[in-house]
Amino acid sequence: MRILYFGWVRSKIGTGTQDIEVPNAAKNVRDLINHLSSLDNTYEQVFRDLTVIRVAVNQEMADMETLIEDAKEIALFPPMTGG
Amino acid sequence: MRILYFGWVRSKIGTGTQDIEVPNAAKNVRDLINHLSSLDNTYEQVFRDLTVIRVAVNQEMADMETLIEDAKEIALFPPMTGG
Amino acid sequence: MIRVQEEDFDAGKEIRALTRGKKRIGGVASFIGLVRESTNNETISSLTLEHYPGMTEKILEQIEKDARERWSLHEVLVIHRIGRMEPGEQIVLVVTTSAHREAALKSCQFLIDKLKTGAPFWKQEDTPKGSHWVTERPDDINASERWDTETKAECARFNHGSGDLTKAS
Amino acid sequence: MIRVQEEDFDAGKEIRALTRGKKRIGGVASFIGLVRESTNNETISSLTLEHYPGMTEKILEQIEKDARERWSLHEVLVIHRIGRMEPGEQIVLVVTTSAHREAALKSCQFLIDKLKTGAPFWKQEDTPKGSHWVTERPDDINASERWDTETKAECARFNHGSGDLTKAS
Repeated sequence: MRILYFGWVRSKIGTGTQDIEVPNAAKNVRDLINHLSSLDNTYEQVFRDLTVIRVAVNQEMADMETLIEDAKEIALFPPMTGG
Repeated sequence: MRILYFGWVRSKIGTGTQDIEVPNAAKNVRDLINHLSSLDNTYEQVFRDLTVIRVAVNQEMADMETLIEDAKEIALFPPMTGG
Repeated sequence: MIRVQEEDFDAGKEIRALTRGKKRIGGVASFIGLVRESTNNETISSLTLEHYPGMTEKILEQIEKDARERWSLHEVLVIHRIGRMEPGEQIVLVVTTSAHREAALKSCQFLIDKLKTGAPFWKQEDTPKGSHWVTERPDDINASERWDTETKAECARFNHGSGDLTKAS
Repeated sequence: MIRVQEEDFDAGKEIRALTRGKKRIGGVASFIGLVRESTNNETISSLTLEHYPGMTEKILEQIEKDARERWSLHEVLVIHRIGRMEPGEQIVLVVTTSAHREAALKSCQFLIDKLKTGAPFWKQEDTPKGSHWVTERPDDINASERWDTETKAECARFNHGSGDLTKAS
């Protein structure tokens, strides 16, 4: 599965794109994030406070409970600051 | 005293500027208009309905009761339609 | 800044001149009014605008002053054309600038709302059936009056960066 | 129309292209966002904007669609720049056009309010003390959310000329 990072999430993780094998047990975004946090201390730090993390699944805004079964692309990022 | 007309008031009266001798008894704008209306049938028609007439005395918005003693310039016109 | 003129204007050029080198401006709002080809299902062949020279400038300056009392603004520009114009031509330009967008956008709307019924301009429309003077629209009166009932405290809510502005030279 | 680009834009040229020959447009509202030289008393040497290619365009198109459901609009243009910009440079342009000014001005504000916190852009500021990511402003969240509590009936009040628009080709 393709995971994208933007903003300070990207800065801290050190890359904007990763292709990751997601375990079958990871049903929703929260499960995916828990899986990432279990892999590496950096993820654990970035995703410690999920209130500052926004998520898009297949380029549509989603939340931690959104199912990821049909996801091709999941993006994790801070609140948006355009304009 | 210089009297200015704009919009349809000017069109109907047929001129945009008049220098007029105002009788001493004319204290306010209403008196001035009554004086004009007494002079000529055209004025009488133009000023029959004063709800559609706006007035400026010395280039400041005024009303029918505004005193005209110190007036150099009085303008009579319909509601403004700028922009 | 107020300008009443017969000539057309270039909104982009005016905005550039107004903001050039002013690096404290974060938002530029503008409004351009155009002559439409029809109103109330009637074809307009041209529009002629007359005004009250001298008073027009005074009134527009007062409206700009009122806007500056309500919002923290940097540059303000109002250009109002007079004379004969055809459909598609520009009639009026209002540009407001501020540190933040809310003050710029609100004050832009304030200025155009106020000058519609409060500045001494009169429009005459030429149609295939003849010419007539435009009457004031109740919506325009309402749009102007709503600003008088809105308290200044309400405006102050949108009024960011006033501290910055005070320090401006 | 939505454009996301690195290049600067010419607001006047864009407005002219958008309105040329469209003689049913009576009002053009626009907003330009600029890079300020300082925020929160901190000097900004440059701003870098990153975005989510693909999703950005989808979101902006949806915001335009939402605006068109609320107001009767003719042309709509949003240009959002990405990459590195210096103080005084233009970041974003929003242009809305309608038969009447109220729809143009309101929808312009709606579009800029919505894209501030709803479109996938992220700003990084470079200052003499180093770089940092910009955090979202509570005022921006409020400005976006007020549109959701405002009913569409409220918007319809400002929504003139919809009859005309239906007849447009």
